[in-house]
Amino acid sequence: MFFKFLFYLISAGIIGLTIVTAFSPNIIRSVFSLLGVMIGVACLYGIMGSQYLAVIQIMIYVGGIMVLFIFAVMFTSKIQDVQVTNRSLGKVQAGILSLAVFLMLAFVILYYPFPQETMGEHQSVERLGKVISTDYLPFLLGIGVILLASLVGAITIARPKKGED
Amino acid sequence: MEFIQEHILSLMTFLPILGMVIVAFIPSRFTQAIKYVSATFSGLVFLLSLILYFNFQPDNRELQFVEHYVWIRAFNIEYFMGVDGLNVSLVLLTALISLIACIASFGIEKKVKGYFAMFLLLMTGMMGTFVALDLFLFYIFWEVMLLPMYFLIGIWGGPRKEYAAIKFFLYTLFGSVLMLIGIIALYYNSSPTTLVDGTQAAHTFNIMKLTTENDFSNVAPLFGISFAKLIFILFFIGFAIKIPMFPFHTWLPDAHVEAPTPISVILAGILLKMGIYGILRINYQILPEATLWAAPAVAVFGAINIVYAAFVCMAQEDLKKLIAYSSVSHMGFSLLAMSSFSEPGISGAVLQLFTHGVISPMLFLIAGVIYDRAHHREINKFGGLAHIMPEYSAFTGLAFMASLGLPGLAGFIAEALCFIGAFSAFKLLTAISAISVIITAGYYLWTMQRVFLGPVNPRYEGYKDLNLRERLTLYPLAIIIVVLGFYPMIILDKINPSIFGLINSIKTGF
Amino acid sequence: MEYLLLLIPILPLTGAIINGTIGYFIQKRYGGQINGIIATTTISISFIIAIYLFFALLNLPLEQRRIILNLYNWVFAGSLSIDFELVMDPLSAIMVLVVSGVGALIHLYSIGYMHSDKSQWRYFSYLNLFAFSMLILVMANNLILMFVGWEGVGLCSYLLIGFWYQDIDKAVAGMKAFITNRVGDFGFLIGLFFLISGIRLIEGDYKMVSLSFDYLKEVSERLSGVHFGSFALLTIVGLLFFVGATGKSAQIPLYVWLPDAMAGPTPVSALIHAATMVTAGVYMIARLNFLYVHSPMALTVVAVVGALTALYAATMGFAQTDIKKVLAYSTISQLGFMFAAVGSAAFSSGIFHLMTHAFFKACLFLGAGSVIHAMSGEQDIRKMGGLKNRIPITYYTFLIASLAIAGIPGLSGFFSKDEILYKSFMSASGFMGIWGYVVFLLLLIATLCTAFYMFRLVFITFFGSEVRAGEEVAHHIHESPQAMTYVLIVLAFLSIVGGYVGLPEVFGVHSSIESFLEPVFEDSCKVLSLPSSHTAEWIIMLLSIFAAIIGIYAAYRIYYKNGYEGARPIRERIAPIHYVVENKYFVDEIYGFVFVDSVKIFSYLLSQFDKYVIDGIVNLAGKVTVLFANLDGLIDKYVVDGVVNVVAHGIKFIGERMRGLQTGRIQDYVYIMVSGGLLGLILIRVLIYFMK
Amino acid sequence: MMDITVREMLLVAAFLFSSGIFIILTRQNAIAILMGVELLLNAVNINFVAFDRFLFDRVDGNVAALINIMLAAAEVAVALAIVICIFRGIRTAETDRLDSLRG
Repeated sequence: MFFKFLFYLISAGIIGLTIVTAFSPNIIRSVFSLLGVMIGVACLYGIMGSQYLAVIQIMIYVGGIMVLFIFAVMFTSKIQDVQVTNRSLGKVQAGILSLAVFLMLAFVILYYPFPQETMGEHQSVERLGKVISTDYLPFLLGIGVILLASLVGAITIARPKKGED
Repeated sequence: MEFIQEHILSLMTFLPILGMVIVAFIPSRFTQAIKYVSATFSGLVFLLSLILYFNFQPDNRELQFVEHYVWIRAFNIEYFMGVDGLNVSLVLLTALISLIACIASFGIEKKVKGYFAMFLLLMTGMMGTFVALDLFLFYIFWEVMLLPMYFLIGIWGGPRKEYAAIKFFLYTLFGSVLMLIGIIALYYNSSPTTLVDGTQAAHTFNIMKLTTENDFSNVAPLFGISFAKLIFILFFIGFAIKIPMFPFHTWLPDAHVEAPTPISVILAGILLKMGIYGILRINYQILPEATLWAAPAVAVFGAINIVYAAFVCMAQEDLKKLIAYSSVSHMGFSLLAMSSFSEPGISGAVLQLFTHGVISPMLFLIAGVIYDRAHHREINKFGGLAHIMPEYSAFTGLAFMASLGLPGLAGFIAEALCFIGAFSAFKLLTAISAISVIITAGYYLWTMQRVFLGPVNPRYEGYKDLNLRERLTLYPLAIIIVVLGFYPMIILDKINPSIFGLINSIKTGF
Repeated sequence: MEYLLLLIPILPLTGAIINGTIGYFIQKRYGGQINGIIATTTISISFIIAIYLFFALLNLPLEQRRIILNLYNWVFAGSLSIDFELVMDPLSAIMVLVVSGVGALIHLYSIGYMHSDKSQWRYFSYLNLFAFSMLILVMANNLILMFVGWEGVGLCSYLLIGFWYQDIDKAVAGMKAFITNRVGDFGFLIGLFFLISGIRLIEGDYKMVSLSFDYLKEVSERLSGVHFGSFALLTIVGLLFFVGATGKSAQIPLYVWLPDAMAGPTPVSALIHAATMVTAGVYMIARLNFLYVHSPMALTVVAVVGALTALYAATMGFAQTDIKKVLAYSTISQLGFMFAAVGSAAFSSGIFHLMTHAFFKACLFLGAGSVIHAMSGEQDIRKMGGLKNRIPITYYTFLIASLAIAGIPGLSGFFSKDEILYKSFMSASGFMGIWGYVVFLLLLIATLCTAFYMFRLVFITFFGSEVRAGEEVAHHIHESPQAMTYVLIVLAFLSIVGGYVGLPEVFGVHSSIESFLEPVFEDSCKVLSLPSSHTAEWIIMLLSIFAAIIGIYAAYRIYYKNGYEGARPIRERIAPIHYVVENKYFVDEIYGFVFVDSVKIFSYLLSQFDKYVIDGIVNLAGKVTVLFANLDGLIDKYVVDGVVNVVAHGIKFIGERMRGLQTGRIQDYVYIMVSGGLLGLILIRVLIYFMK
Repeated sequence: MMDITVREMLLVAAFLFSSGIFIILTRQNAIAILMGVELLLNAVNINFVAFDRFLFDRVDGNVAALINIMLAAAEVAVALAIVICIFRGIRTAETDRLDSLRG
């Protein structure tokens, strides 16, 4: 029951923060509420027993990606006119469309005949580790390479250029 | 050293690729570094080719320096390289002309990095084409060569470069497609054999296996034409475009006129040789009976090439176009001679590949020298250059004389052997072709007179004579031309035994 | 000792290389004299070596008089194996002596003649290169190597005729010489191919074949039985080789280049276009005597063409006014004599005349050069006259040489020419039949003409009271420097004594040159032996002396007093003929039209054909593909109109509307993507629903 | 803990997903749009983990989520670099100004 309560609490937080992210005219505020959303999602992982993922979520999203976002915002906006840098347009039709998406998804979720819930044993880090280092090893390595390449690429793109190539 | 000995062909083929990678990593503003790295790699390849050439045992008719591994097992494709008398001289020629062209390329100023990267890739393609003995490998190198050539003409070329590049590309691609069909048809009609590691294979791309273990004269006819003849025609058109043979020759003048000088050098010195080499290697070896069937027609085309192109030369106004057509004419000698199946003929044809491969690059370099200074090549607008640039004129004279077959210079022996060989089989055709002896002298001397002799044209006064780069490219070629004229056995020694074997296999091998 | 053989051609080559590479700097630093001295030294040493070898040869027994140097295997392909092989036998020994001896003299003369030229280094380099090629030509022991020299001298001739290339006419003359020679070479090459395929026929495919002269001599007997169609192989080969010879030695029909070749410096005319290179054809036929004797028909053609040329060229000498052109036609005429000799199977007589001709014609040309030098470059004989006392050494040497060429007894030309007349007359009762008499008559008339035009030249140039050129020129007339006059004296001396090596048999002595050459021609003479008759020889000798005297006397009557103007009455009487002869029978114009222009027009047409038809087809193929695609579109549009049309318009309409969708705004794309996905999902759901 | 159902979890994810779409559709700032993309990715990750946890006794979904997170990191890095690059060029990160591809 505690978990259920906790889940509802977190979900409410996530939903609230998401709404703030979506509607806040201040981009800094948007970024920070997104940060909250990410932490909330990490908590959801924890509730679901994937502690490892929860930690990763915190480390990469909260520690890495969101910081990047904040930096990017700082780079691209003068801090005085932060307010106007996050205009949003066409809220009505966008709202209709995303609502339709949500309803569609909700319809599927609610009416799809899921199989009997088999609450498995604890999702141990050990099990995850074994799978990663055996069956999914190539994927992991591939991801590593992609990550490296994209970081190098990002640096190359963002670096100021002197003269012509 | 042992490693080099054992893998010399792979090294020669793939060293330029390594060079290309290194060039790719040099920042493009260090143009000098790029040039020197490319020259170093060309030089290395040339050195290896010298080692290869002088370690080649002419008495041994077997393939030498063989590298043979299974490459793609699913399709029985092998990585099979080797040299025999047919291609050993061409490998040397390729390395030599590449080095010369590389030095000549030092004058390139536009997009140096891209140019040299393409150039080195082209080298790999050319070298691979000459040493590959697996049809599939051969085809891959053939196509690898095509792409850099397209860019080299299309980016660094003259005013109508796009037209010339596309014409070259489409023409050659058309030929390659026919060739690909031929290759696949041969593959599916080849008999079961074993790969080099001993595993069984239902079909093979191995040229040697196709030669010795297969007889395509019994394969069921296609569309009412004998299978072997049909395949012969497919391959022949593919190669004829490369030679180029009348009436498929019109890409050559355009490509030459628009290409930058070093690329013309490569084009005339090496690429044209691939057509003849391909015919000798594939058509002659794999399809001997169809070859005998087609020989008279090939000879007729050869004679047309010789005489027709010689006459067309006479009317050219553009120096490079003239040299391009003279290449067409001279490749006709090989074509005519090799259809005679006589030993002097085929030896002469292969020797002609080498000598023309030395002379025509020299001619193109010469055209490049004057183009660099005057920025045009209109023969009629020059005059009296001999007074302004004596050294240059001397080299031009030497190259012209070599090209018109003056005895004592490289061209003569090859042409004489071609004619002697051809005459034994086609008397009238050879006699007609020999008219080119007169016409060739006519157009070269007429050009000489219009460009170099006569009163000095004041417009060209003050032109500098050859500079160091031009000397570096022209001197070695001139020396080779003279040495070959008096001692052609350097080449003939290496090719003769294989030619003997080839003719024997055609006359008795089916 | 064999290796001395190699030195003979190599030395001039070294000189050529030195002068060709660093000669420019030598001339700039030390003056052009040094270039000349280098060149002269090299060829002189060759000459000394040649003399040494000549005596070495004399010391050998008659049958072994051959020194052979086999350097290396030059070409080897299939069963064809050609060596780089030099030979010194009596025939080449004479040729080598003439070439290097006269060559050395003319090199020496050139030092004086060219002393003010700016590019002497080039001149001497070419001259040495010529000597090298000529020596290779005469010393080669096989046909292919001989062809190397053959073409090499052609190249040098081209270079030297066009030596003053800034004058476009001279450059064109060089080109004309080379291309005319190439026409001959075309015949020569075809002959060579016929010869090789003939050898293949008798030897089979696998016997090693070299084209050395010994080998050819060996197989010539068997070759005489080979026929292609209705022609004997050796007749075909002989005639085709003769085509080559007419090119090189300026015979009908390929003589046209030689008069133009006088554009070169005068020593070059003397060396190349009189003494040595042009005799290569005669040498070639003499060298291949063993092939020719098996084909009387080919020999007859050679003799008749030679005799015709001798007369024809002599008549053209009547009307020339350029001193060098007169001598050029004289050369052609004398070469005709030589061909008539070898054609009558009198090979040693041909070689004998070749040698004496080399002496007196070189002397004449160099004398002419001295005259031109004295006249400050003037070559027109109408402007000369009275030079006798102004340049006495030149005059006397010129006179001696003229007497020699006219055939005055006691001088070299008399003996050699008389020998030819006699042999051709005798051949009529040998293998030639009636053609022998024709040849003899033509030659006799030519002898008369020779005497006439030579003395016409002498009288116009040297006699008379005053020089007809301007004051300036007349004032400048002076005898040439010593380097030149000494050479003239030596050559004049040789013109006198040169004939005594070949005294006719009727004098009771044995001709030494004939016996020296015997090892070479012996076997051939056995095949075609000529009868001999001492009475006939006496009569012919008298006839030829008579002809010479008539010629000289006629020239004296017409030209002695008034020079060129003396001939005016005759000229006016035969004006049309004179007009034709003066213009060289319009042969140049006819050739120019028939061969040169037609080739140019033909090649222009072919190139247009190439450009528009062949390339046009290619481009057309490309265009047709595009056109076909368009046509396809049109057919679609109009044939399947109606509904399809509506659809097409609908698509066009939609396309235009859809174009607006590409707004460049990310959001619009996302809108479309999301709603599209949504619609798709709903559609699938509905479909599934219905399918259930 | 047993009383949380998979549907509830998925509904939260669905909400995150549609909010992400909403953000992408409405925001003009490129950085904000990227934030929307992050939301989409997170929603998907929740789904993966939830399926693993509630329906199948496996960890493959976890792995997928892990890989997703890493990819997101790479993607954000490159995307933000592009944004900064564009910003340097035309002094804005507003996407409605970036319409040079308009047809």
